[in-house]
Amino acid sequence: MPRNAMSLRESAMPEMTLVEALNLALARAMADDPSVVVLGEDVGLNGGVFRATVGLEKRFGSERVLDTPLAELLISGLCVGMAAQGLKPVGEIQFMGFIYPCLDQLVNHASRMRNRTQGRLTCPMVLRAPHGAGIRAPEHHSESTEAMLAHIPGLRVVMPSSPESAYGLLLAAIRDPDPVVFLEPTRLYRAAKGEVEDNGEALPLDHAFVLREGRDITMISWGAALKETAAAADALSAEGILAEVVDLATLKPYDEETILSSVAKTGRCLIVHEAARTGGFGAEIAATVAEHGLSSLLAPVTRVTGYDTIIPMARLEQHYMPSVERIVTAGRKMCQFS
Amino acid sequence: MPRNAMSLRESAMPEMTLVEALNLALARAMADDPSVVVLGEDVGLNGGVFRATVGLEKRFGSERVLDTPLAELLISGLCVGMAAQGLKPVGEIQFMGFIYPCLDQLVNHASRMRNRTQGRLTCPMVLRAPHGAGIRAPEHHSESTEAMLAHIPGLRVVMPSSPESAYGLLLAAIRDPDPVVFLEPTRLYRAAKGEVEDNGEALPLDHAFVLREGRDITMISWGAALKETAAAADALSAEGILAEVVDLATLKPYDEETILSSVAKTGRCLIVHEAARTGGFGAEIAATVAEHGLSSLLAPVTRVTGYDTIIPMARLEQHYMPSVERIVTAGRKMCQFS
Amino acid sequence: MASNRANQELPVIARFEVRHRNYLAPDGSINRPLPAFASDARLLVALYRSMMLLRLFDRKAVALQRTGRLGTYAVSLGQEAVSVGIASAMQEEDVLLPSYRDNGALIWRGVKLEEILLFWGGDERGNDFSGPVHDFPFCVPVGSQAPHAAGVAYAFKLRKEPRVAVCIFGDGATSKGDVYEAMNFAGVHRLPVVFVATNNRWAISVPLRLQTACETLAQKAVAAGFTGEQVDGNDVLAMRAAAEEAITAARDGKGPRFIEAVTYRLGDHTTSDDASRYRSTDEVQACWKEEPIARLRSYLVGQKLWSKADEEQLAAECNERVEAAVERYLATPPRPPETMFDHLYANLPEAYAAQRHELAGERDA
Amino acid sequence: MASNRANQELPVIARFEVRHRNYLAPDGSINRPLPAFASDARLLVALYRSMMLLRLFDRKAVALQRTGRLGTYAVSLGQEAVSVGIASAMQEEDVLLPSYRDNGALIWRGVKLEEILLFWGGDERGNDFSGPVHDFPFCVPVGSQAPHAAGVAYAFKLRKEPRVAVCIFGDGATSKGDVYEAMNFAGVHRLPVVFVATNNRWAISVPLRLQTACETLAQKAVAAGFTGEQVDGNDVLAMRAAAEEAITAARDGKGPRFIEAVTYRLGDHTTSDDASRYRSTDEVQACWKEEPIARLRSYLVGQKLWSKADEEQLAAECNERVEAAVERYLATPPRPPETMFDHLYANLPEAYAAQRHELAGERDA
Ligand SMILES: Cc1ncc(C[n+]2csc(CCOP(=O)(O)OP(=O)(O)O)c2C)c(N)n1
Ligand SMILES: Cc1ncc(C[n+]2csc(CCOP(=O)(O)OP(=O)(O)O)c2C)c(N)n1
Ligand SMILES: [Mg+2]
Ligand SMILES: [Mg+2]
Repeated sequence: MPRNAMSLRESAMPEMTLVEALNLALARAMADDPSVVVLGEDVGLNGGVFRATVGLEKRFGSERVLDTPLAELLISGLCVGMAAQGLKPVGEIQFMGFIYPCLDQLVNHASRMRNRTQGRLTCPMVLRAPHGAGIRAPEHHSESTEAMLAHIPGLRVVMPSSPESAYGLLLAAIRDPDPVVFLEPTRLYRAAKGEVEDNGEALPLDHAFVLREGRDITMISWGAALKETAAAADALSAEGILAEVVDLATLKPYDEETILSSVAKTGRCLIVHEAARTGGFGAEIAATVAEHGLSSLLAPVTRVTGYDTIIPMARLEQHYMPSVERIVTAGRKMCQFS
Repeated sequence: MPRNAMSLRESAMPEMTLVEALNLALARAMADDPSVVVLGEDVGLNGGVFRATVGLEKRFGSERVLDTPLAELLISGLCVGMAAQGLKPVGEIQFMGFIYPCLDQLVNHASRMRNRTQGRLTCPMVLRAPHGAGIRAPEHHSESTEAMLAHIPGLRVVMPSSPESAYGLLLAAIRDPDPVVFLEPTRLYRAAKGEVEDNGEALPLDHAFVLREGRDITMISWGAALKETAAAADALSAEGILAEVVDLATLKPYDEETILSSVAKTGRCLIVHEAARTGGFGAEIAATVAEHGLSSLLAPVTRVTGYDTIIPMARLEQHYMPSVERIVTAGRKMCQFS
Repeated sequence: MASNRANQELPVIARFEVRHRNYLAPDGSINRPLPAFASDARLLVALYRSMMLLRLFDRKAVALQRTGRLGTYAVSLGQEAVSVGIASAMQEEDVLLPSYRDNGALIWRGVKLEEILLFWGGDERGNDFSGPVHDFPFCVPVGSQAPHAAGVAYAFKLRKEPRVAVCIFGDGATSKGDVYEAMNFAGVHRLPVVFVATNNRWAISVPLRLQTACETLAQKAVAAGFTGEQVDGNDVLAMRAAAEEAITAARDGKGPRFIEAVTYRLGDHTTSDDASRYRSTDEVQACWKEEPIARLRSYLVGQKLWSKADEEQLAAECNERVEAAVERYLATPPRPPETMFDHLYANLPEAYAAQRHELAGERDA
Repeated sequence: MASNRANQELPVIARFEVRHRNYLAPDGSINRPLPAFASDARLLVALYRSMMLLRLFDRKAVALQRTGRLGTYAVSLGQEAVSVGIASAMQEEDVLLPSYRDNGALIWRGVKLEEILLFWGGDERGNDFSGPVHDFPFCVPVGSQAPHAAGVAYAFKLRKEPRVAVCIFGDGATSKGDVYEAMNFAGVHRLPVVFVATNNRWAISVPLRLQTACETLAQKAVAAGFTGEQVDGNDVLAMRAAAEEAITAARDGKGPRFIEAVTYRLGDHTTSDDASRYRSTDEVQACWKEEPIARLRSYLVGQKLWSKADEEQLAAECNERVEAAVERYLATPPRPPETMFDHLYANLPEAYAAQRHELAGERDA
């Protein structure tokens, strides 16, 4: 897929949802490579609570598509052990709010197995989890704490935003020889549709994708929030403000070059993420621009983010997440700045 | 203590080490308030592996100074339960590298107990842990991952850098009605000395402290790295560059105002931290300056940090941590910028 | 096998056993002498009424969810005896640490139906409930409340208060290290805490045999150094008796206990689940024969403590109570958006006041 | 008490027991018929030599630490029989997952002494060792390697390889949820894995009674649905026999086993510790009478398999081997700073190449 060709827009051809694209990628990876193993709670017969693994157990057997006991620490630790033995485990954490028990394994083992053994043992594992709010889910089901993970050296953090990128990036994550946390946008699982060819082609990791070229402002986002970001770009274009939309896609390590060159062109950097603002990954992008792109800035770097509070339950969640309106307002203000 | 009076320098009067100051604060807090309970591995008879709790068990009894089983998740979870019952638990995690099993409790419970119950239950707990490298400790004993914690709404993250701030901030943390993670600079435990009066006075939380006033450049740091930052400021002053040194002290929530007004004065912002660069808390400071202090900047915001790799074991750790030389070089370069 | 024989010749240095408790057979007949409280007819009727209210409330909640007026909801269908039986043995000053499926216990302890609806409707005010002020809210991250229970019990012990923490979780939760760590600690300090595993044989789609190789969950307590008992969780008398015994022992300083309540989840896991994907109708049908409400009803009717008229009146009462609660729930407007910052900290730090302002639409920059 | 009596009348539905294994008494006499391998004199001598090498190596490592030439170090003093006994029962193709105190096992499996010194000297190259390539390095975060062991064993089972994962950890580690979760999973899938808890009665300063209320650690396996056995960890024959039996059973598809090895840490926790702060000399002195090396020596001497001359020759050999390793260790210069980026990822991402450059002092902008 050409670097700039991805889009959240609908196509005229038959489409599939983002979660179906993930399922397709998993099936493809398992068919291609017998060392790929899927494990997690309810991933077997039930096909995952979001149906991402549906059909896999039937096709590949319950030894390769494994319902684990209810224990996230275990899931991540099993992945480390399996990976060190040459399997390619793809663990599923049912919601990102339950990923925290995995952090010890991710920080102390998965991310440093290769480095601490000087390459003797490696950790080619993927840990998948849905992130983000917007589906009126219960408490603890709406987390976007990717920044905590993107701070961990040795790990990769990947966040697709469309069916196409979900397919290509998941294949890339599974084939990658190092550990990848793969965070999927819950509210786009079924809402995002696109044409996905099951061609087995992986997308590159550590590449940001320019979803839309622009002139006046660079809007950088990832995961679920790209939906509102793209809509805001549409709205701004109606006002004559041409926004360049960048899908960061891989947060760790991330593609500084694409960001800096886009900001060099537009002179404005607007970052949108659903996570709480303070210490969110938007800070890293802003810092990079402040360090290496300062001279090209025509307006202050701006972040539109979730608020610095506990993400509220369903009744208020829409007020928490960055809305199209908040993004448009911020973008407009930046373009009026001089 | 006046806001600007703290110093890492030696005083002419009798001194105590940073870890002794912590011990003093713990003893004071326990004497003042019978609901304060200390718990952790080896905190009892052994007085803690760094001796921070020495003497407390003898004085306050083993029910209030409690050796727990070897289980960090448990320690943090016990704190939540105790705190909800009106105790003021002070948990000790032996090294920051072992704090990750606590994250689930910190994110999903401690930080949101008050908010999710709308104030019905609260969580006045403190979780102490030593952070940072530089004492030739074994693997996993040199972590500085404060950024992961400082992203969590509802939590406070406090990092003292001197005996005085250790005493005053720990008292503040224990008295605070909300959960606080308190990260202590391992390599300053005994190396940092200062005069500490046991007057029971807490320092304010969410306040940054200007340790040294300056004109040309603002140097912001926290925790262990303040030692090298202060030394770099000395070295720069010998070259005629007057650095203002800010001890961030509380990372969550942090004192934007002090940072922005200092940068407004000096026009230059240099951030120093020991943690890995990408997604470190320096990014948040840089982002804030890029958002709200852009117009005053005379040079790009600059971060001098640990490298984006696994912190190496003893033989290379000195090369990993920000050295005085790296800080001086960066500061000098910023002041030459125009 | 030689090596096995060798092992069998080694001396035994420790022995453990798990006992099973049941009084009422599925048809309401009695299997063994009843506990003392069973002579209190009012109590038995109260237990019955409470289970019935829960079942009718659940039915209504599902209807609300299906019509878009409630979020995801987890019914107790078939498990009513567990949470009701446990709660009925607690004192007001004890502390309950429930999981998300323990409505029965919350209601028994005074939480209002509309508060439960508010929670599942996505409003944090449901957690600021009318039950005992120190009771914990529903715990969604499975098993993570177990260490809290140990902490609460430690506080009781430290302050020499004769109170007990009661922590309820599912069979799935017994696979979590949280639960094990908490139980092990409770054992060390002989804390006044009772752990209850509601073994409904499924954790969403994962059957018990994939959760653990243990023949009973009760034996999990062996690893924590105290006693576990298996109880027929469809027999509310057994639940109440086991809970009473365990809570009394804990209150008397005799340390923690573990109760495995064997029951069955007759409904879907939650309203987001479709259990027919992973288990057979036959299995569910068979378990309907064991369910707790019919069982107690048979007993009460047999004892002439309950009549058809009572049943009709109860249904009417319950429905009325439920409808009134639903009305109050639906009439509760969402709180203003900026209140999401309230109770974030005791005092909102300056750093976030601006964000609260922005949310309030008071951008008076 | 009435309620207790009531409970005692309930039917027992499951029973468990823990057995204890010992052959050699502290004086080297025999308590029960020896296992078959004990007739292999060369093996017995090899076990003895290995324990002795470990003890002398430890002594030297401490001396290096005291003189600033090694970092923190954890001796095996008094526990030599555990790691040596276990490793001696493993096949090369099995996978060892040790904790930081299991030098005995690593050395038996071919890790060079200088590699161990490199690790404790603060050099990651010590983990790229000469032992079996799939063996795990020392695990410092206590208990966190247990889930890896289950994952490794799962891979063996999936690929139908007749290999076994062997995971060793301390009594402290048995309090960690990691260990429990891993054991529980191993039980479910009857994985080829053996868990060994080295119960040296202390976790730094925390005595066993504050770690758990269990009378044996072996009973922890009851919660995972398989068998645990308590072994005299100062009797290398018992350790070897128990390990052999457990590993063979695991290899034969009979599922996991748990071994509690009861021993005593005669030394400080590590060179950073001062055990006299928290335990009495009397306790330590008493335990010296139980230690494993003298015990096996007495037996060997009694069997005329070992002489004073052998002993002297062994000491000389070991010292020579240790000194040579120390020399090689001290002669190994630190690796260049920029290599801290090597093996961070399979291919260093562009994003970090500049940092590596900076470190290399090759700032060619
Ligand atoms: C830590 C955690 N992991 C996953 C989930 C998602 N989840 C919710 S309920 C559930 C199954 C729980 O099973 P069990 O403990 O048996 O309780 P039951 O629902 O049967 O009452 C799962 C996996 C969760 N809430 N918390
Ligand atoms: C998770 C974790 N917490 C704390 C520590 C610090 N620590 C190192 S060893 C130790 C005690 C371990 O005791 P035990 O498991 O009995 O092993 P032993 O040292 O006695 O061999 C502690 C607390 C650690 N390494 N890992
Ligand atoms: Mg269940
Ligand atoms: Mg020990």
